Amino acid sequence: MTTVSETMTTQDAARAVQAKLARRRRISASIRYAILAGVGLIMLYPLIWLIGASFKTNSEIFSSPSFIPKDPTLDGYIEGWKTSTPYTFARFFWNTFLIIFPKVLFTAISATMVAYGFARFEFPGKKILFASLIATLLLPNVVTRIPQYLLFRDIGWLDSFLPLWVPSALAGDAFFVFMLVQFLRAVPRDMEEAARVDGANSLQTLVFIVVPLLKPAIISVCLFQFMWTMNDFLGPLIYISSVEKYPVSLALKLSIDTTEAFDWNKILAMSVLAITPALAVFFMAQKYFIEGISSGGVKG
Amino acid sequence: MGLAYVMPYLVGLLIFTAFPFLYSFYLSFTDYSLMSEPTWVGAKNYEKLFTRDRTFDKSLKVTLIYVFTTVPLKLVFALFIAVILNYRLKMIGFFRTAYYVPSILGGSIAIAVLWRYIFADTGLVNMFVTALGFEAINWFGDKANALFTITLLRMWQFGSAMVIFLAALQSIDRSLYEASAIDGANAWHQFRFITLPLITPVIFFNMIMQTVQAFQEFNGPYIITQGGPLKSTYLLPLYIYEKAFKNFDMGYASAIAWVLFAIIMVLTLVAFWSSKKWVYYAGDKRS
Amino acid sequence: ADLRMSWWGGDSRHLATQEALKVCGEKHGHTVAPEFTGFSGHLEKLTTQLAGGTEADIMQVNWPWLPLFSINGDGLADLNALSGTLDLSNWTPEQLGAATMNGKLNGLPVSTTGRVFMFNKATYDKAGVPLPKTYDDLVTAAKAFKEKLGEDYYPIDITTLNAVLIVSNYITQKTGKDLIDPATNTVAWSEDEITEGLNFYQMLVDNGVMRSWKVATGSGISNLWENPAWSEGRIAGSYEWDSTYFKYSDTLGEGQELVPVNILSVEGGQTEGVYRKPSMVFAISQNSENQEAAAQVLNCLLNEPEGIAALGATRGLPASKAASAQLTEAGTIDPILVDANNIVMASTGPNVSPFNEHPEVRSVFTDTLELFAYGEISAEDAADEMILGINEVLEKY
Amino acid sequence: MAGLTIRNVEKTYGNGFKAVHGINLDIEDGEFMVFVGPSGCAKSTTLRMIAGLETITGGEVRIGDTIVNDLAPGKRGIAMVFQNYALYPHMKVKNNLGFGLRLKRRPKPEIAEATQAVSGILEIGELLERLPKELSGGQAQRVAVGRALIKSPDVFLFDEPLSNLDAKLRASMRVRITDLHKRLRAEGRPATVIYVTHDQVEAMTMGDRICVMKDGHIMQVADPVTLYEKPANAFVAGFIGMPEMNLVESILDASSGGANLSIGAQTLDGGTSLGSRLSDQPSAVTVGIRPQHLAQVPLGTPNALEGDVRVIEFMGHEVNLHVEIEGHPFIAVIDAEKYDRSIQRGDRVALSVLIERLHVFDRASGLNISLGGA
Amino acid sequence: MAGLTIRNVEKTYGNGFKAVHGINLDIEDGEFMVFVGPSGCAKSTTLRMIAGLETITGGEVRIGDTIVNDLAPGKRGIAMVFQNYALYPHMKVKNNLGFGLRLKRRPKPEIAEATQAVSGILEIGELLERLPKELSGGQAQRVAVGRALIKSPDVFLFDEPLSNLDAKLRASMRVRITDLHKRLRAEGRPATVIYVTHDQVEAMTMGDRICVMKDGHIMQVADPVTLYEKPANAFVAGFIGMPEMNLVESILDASSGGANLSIGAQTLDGGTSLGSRLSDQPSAVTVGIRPQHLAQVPLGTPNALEGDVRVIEFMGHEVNLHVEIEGHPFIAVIDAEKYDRSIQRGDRVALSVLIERLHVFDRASGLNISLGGA
Ligand SMILES: Nc1ncnc2c1ncn2[C@@H]1O[C@H](COP(=O)(O)OP(=O)(O)OP(=O)(O)O)[C@@H](O)[C@H]1O
Ligand SMILES: Nc1ncnc2c1ncn2[C@@H]1O[C@H](COP(=O)(O)OP(=O)(O)OP(=O)(O)O)[C@@H](O)[C@H]1O
Ligand SMILES: [Mg+2]
Ligand SMILES: [Mg+2]
Repeated sequence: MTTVSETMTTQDAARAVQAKLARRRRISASIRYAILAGVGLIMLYPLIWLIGASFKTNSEIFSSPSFIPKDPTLDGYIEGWKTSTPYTFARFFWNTFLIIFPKVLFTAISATMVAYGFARFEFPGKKILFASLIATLLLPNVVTRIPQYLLFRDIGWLDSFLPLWVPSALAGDAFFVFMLVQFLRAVPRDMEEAARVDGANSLQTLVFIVVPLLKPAIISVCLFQFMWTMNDFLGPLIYISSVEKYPVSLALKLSIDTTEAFDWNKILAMSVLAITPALAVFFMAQKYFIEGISSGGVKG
Repeated sequence: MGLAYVMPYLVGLLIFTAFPFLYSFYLSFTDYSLMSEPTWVGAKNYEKLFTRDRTFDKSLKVTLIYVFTTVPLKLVFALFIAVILNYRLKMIGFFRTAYYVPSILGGSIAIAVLWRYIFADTGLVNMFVTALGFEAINWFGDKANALFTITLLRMWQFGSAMVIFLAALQSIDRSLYEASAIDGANAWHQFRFITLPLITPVIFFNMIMQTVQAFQEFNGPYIITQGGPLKSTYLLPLYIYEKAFKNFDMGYASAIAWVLFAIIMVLTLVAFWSSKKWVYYAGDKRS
Repeated sequence: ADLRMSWWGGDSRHLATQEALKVCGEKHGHTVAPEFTGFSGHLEKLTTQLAGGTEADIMQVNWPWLPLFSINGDGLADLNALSGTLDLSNWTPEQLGAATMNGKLNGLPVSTTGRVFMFNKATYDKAGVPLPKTYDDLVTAAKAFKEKLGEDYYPIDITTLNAVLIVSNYITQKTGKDLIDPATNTVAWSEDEITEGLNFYQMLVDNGVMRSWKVATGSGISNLWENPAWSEGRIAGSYEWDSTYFKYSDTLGEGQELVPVNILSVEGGQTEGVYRKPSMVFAISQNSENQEAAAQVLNCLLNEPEGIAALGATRGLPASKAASAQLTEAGTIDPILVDANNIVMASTGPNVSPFNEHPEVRSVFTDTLELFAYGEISAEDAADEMILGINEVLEKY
Repeated sequence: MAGLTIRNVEKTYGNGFKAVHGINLDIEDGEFMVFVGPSGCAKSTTLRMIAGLETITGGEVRIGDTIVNDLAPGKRGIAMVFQNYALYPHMKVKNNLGFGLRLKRRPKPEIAEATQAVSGILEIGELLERLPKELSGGQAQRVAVGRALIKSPDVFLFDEPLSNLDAKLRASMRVRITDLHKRLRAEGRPATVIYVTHDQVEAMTMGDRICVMKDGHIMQVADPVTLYEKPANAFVAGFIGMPEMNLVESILDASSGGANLSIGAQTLDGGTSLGSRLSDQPSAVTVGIRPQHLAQVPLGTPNALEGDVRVIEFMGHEVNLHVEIEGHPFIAVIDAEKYDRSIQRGDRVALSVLIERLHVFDRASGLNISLGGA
Repeated sequence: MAGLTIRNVEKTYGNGFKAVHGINLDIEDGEFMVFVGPSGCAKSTTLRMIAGLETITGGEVRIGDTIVNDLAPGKRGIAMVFQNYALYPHMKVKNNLGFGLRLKRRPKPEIAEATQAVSGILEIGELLERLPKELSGGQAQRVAVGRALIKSPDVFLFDEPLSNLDAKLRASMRVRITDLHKRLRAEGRPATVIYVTHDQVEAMTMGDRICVMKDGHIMQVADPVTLYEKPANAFVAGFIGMPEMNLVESILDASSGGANLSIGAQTLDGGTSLGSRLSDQPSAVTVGIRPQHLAQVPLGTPNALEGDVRVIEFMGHEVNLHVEIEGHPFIAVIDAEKYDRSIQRGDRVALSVLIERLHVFDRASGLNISLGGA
């Protein structure tokens, strides 16, 4: 009898421990969410403000710190969309796309290739070449701007999209190359070796093995290139002079003349629009960071 | 073989990068007002820079302070958030996007306006500060504080470092967490002894890149404090920019840029050299 | 011919200019491709283009940029050579002189602008003081404000650039000289004079006439018109370009009224010390293959009825007599702007050298003043440093 | 107190695959339990659930008196050797070994000492300064074992810890592990061991008991001798023993009091002892004869099975004779010293059967029906 | 034509460790060569050099007539099974299998067919749609084997391909691989196989020849029977055979024409046949006796060794008797049917030795000196 009740109590105790654990888990989960949401709010604050303000009237924007417009108006969007040029914003989005598409695509391809070359092969001059890659990152580009401009002038690429993406397509963004090199060096070679034995040449190994394994990193590269190109203002400003070729980033600042009064709500409204693709793209891409291809491959 | 893969880079280097790069080096030995041809002046720019330019000294000091506070803070913060956002939680996609938002906003003009609002004398931050019973802080007007607002701005835009960390966290073999769990590792131990060492290649990358970017920080102080007050946020890139595009002294600007280049280069070399001790590359050749 | 014209500005200016180009192009049988941006970055763009020799045929150039682009007068086309096409008689010699570099006319002033005082009448009324006429009135007003309205009420706002200009104005009134002596191209003011000016600034701060430099910077809001203290009338005045009147009046709250007034005077002043200059000029590229055609279009924009009508007042009150007359007649321009401009035009003062706005000169002035304002250096040292610094810059030219 | 109780434990993987179907098992404190079973039968899965690495989707696991279903792996007092080693790639061997102790904040000298001791046992003393990627497969496996040993936990979980070692080393490791286990028991701090292996020798010599699994079910749990001599069902019979037991379909005729088992056209007479145990049993059966219980006899010997030699495998001290009898493949293991070397592939031979050691299984259920009450 | 020639091949790793010391080996076209040796003896390293995955730091490797030292792995006409599987983690099993063919641009239906065929052989048909992380250890290993088989290359390199499989599956896989090899040979497109294993049975049954390695040296290359019956040295003798050969230091006295081998206080008389072969040899020798060549005899039997029973291992059909003789551990394997079950741990027993099968090794060089001219 005693043994029975003893086991009963131990079982009860076990249950109690279980319940306690479960409770603790729930609490820790809610704490995690609370922190996430709290900090998240700080992160989102400007976006919310921006969206709110884009529906405000011009005079309300600075006079009231509240997010919610007193009497919301779509004017900012409607007027902003029309622009002060013969074109609507659609045109500028299209131009941005014409730059972003080849740029992102070829950056991903070339950066991956070059990173693969650096991370997985030995060849004469590799050290120096890699050093040059890093070096190009270190010089403030203010001072290369003019020489670069002269260069593209001589090639005859001014007022075209080419200066904006061709250098990137030739792995000109050392940032990405360096990043992929670091990622690649962290990936064990086993799978590549297997592929080599399977008869893959190095290019096939790259395409079929390395690229899938590097997927999260390559997606980051695309994301960054997308965002940065979207936001890049100085490049288009300098190389593009025809209004019909303006990308969004340039069009956004088209009406801002600090010496004059200008319509903030238009600008904010268009800023909101300009951010939207980036937000959407990021939201769609982030799921690749949920579960990459658990690299260990096999478990027992 | 490897050479074939780095060919695109080599071509790009020769066509697009090498000339501007070297040309700017040449310019640093010239007097070049942009509107007329550069004239060779030898090391004069450098000489002035090192001997008579108090602005440079001051700016360099500010830059160093900025770099060495911003980079560690930002890295730690980005990594911390990345680790949290690596969990499989509900709505994780939303949170990740939310946390990336500041970086998407990037150089958007709204940021400048907003940041000034947040740190204004009656702004959000001071509302907190006074609510906690302290005296309101003069963020932009006090030279001791202004730089910190820029640092915070950059920390707040930790998104790209975070994304890179996230991508790296993905590539860690799960079975190592299992093994360590059995070894009795708690979450902190796993982070310290498994996660951290295994993402050292990417930590290293982020460290280098953040340092480089911090040394080249321009937008933050430019749009928010314009270098002031009392040049307390007058980072070197601002100075270079001003020399180049306001004073039209491209030769001198180039000289400053190359000195900055040399400083970053030295730091980078030190980092690369030290990385042999603390960065683990699973994929480097066995032999 | 196929021409290009570049400018910066806001929406209304963009629309008007495109229209004007169409009109003038058609009139003279040219096509003019517009290239326009906002203000930010425009200098870089223009500079890069000039360095590359790829600038547009017609350019809108900020007046202070002239010495940068064309210190010897040959960075831009000499419009005197095109005087056959351009009707230069629409400008006063003074106006043309301001756009002349090294004897070469590098641009045609589009409008003339200057600083005027503007006060919020409602606040002054509440405090029961009249709008100031002299700097001393400001001190009086400040006392009344603090007593009647509260510690955070100020009769005027003078920080950063405004501080530089007010100090300049004070010294100029006192000495009758511009900062820079055109003859020697050195600082015209003596150390004592500058010291006095600085002490004057400090006196204003001490009397609560305006926010101190530090407090103003700490407000976080760099544009006065965005500041709630401005819209609510707690800061009840400023010293601004006449053409920006609406920027400041637009954001004022209900019942407030902004009034431009004559330049405040200093006791024993020798002149009103007006700060007046061309706001911007239209220039023609030195590299243009069609300078003649460009001049035709330019003339149309500034002097011919079609162009004038199309451009309107989107670049302020036109400097060209023909344009000014046509627009005044048509009533295109708000009378208050005319008032403000009249104040500028009617005031006296020595010629303002473009070097006043040379970026390095400006930085020396501003930075030193800031140091002084923060109490980092004494007025004497500041004055000394200013003279040394500015002269060093000027030496190069 | 670290016995283990497994109650109705189930595992369904994320892709819907049900790997473990409600198993029950009690392992006593200090017992050495061996898991065997075909590849993919869920040995690792079970082990990983015990370790806390895989969520338990049904039932409960208790270690000692605690239900551990939701306890963190580190808190269960276990150590584990992984089938794929899972060494920390960035740590030298010595740090791999010492990691568990380091986490417990043991003093450095103590860790160093324990590392030395363990590396001595496992003969990896020279490898302490290497990184895992500089190890051979077998060396890596030994380090993995060392990582478990060093922790002296209550429960050891070994997942095929010796599969990559050569016979000699394996034999010595086997002895060392059993010795260690016995020593701990003798010292009064017994460690419970669960040991997954596919090696018959390990299973038979190391385990106090063996648990035979198949497709996520437990087929039999018993000590090695019982398992070998009295397999509960045809699966266990076939799985335990090397070469595997000859299992052949047969028709049982126990009507005569004896037990006649027909194999094709030939018939085996099981005698009355077997007959008495097999009365009342269905006639569709499977007969099981261990290869070692077949002996080569002259052709024509009564109650012997005849067939054609298909393959002759020379194994050193013995010979495996693959013989096809009535279309069924049989293997006979014959002592090399007694083996007639003149026999050729294709020859006809006769094989006598050690009737006392013959098993009969119900063909439908697979259960051993020849065990009787004995 | 895909024989293999290995000439003075050396391997020094980046950390300065010399893993392979100038080995020489000829493997004929279509030969099945087994590599065995203790853990860490450089089997994998050698294989990896042949595959082209490890740079050869000295000597040359020829496949057919081509020196392949600098040829890309994919161009060598080889397929390899890796010790750690190295499956492509992002590809389903079927794509892992088909990858090699896909690279060769074989048509889709052909690939599908080949995949089916191979997965049939390896019993992994149900796993084709899974990712590697959803496989058990044994399943993953089979997929790795499948990836090699499907390519029908000239040379197969297998690195412990069956180490994670249970005995039964392993036996059947073993047969399937040998069958495949034979079938290819019969069909006139022989495939050369190099097969690393630590499994004696695999080594003895599969290989045409066996290459025994130790510390980066080749100790002996011979067919299984020769290796077992005439080991060239003590290392091979000890390594081949299960349980391992009893090797004990001894003093040889061949002066009388016979051969007296003293083991501690006891002496074995080798007789004149052995004596004649051992004259002129040094007296410091090692005597080798296989456990199977020891038989339990009554105490007092002449020319038998006496000792105390330390451990008794029941192995099913036989029993391993661990006996300590003159302080040396001996193992005797005794047929379970003949084994006296009354013997207990600690009992004293006598073991007779099969003198004709006894080996004598020079203690200094380790060479077998008892082979004579025979
Ligand atoms: N993550 C998973 N998702 C789906 N099925 C899985 C997963 N892991 C294992 N399985 C399946 O569960 C079954 C049991 O796997 P487990 O690893 O436990 O086998 P095992 O007995 O250890 O086999 P082995 O001896 O081959 O290692 C196998 O059929 C396997 O394919
Ligand atoms: N990358 C490396 N750097 C240094 N030493 C290494 C490296 N890889 C292997 N070794 C060493 O070389 C020797 C041979 O290794 P190898 O992997 O060839 O052994 P193996 O015969 O395959 O052993 P096992 O049967 O355990 O797999 C071992 O001592 C190992 O420690
Ligand atoms: Mg397993
Ligand atoms: Mg190996």
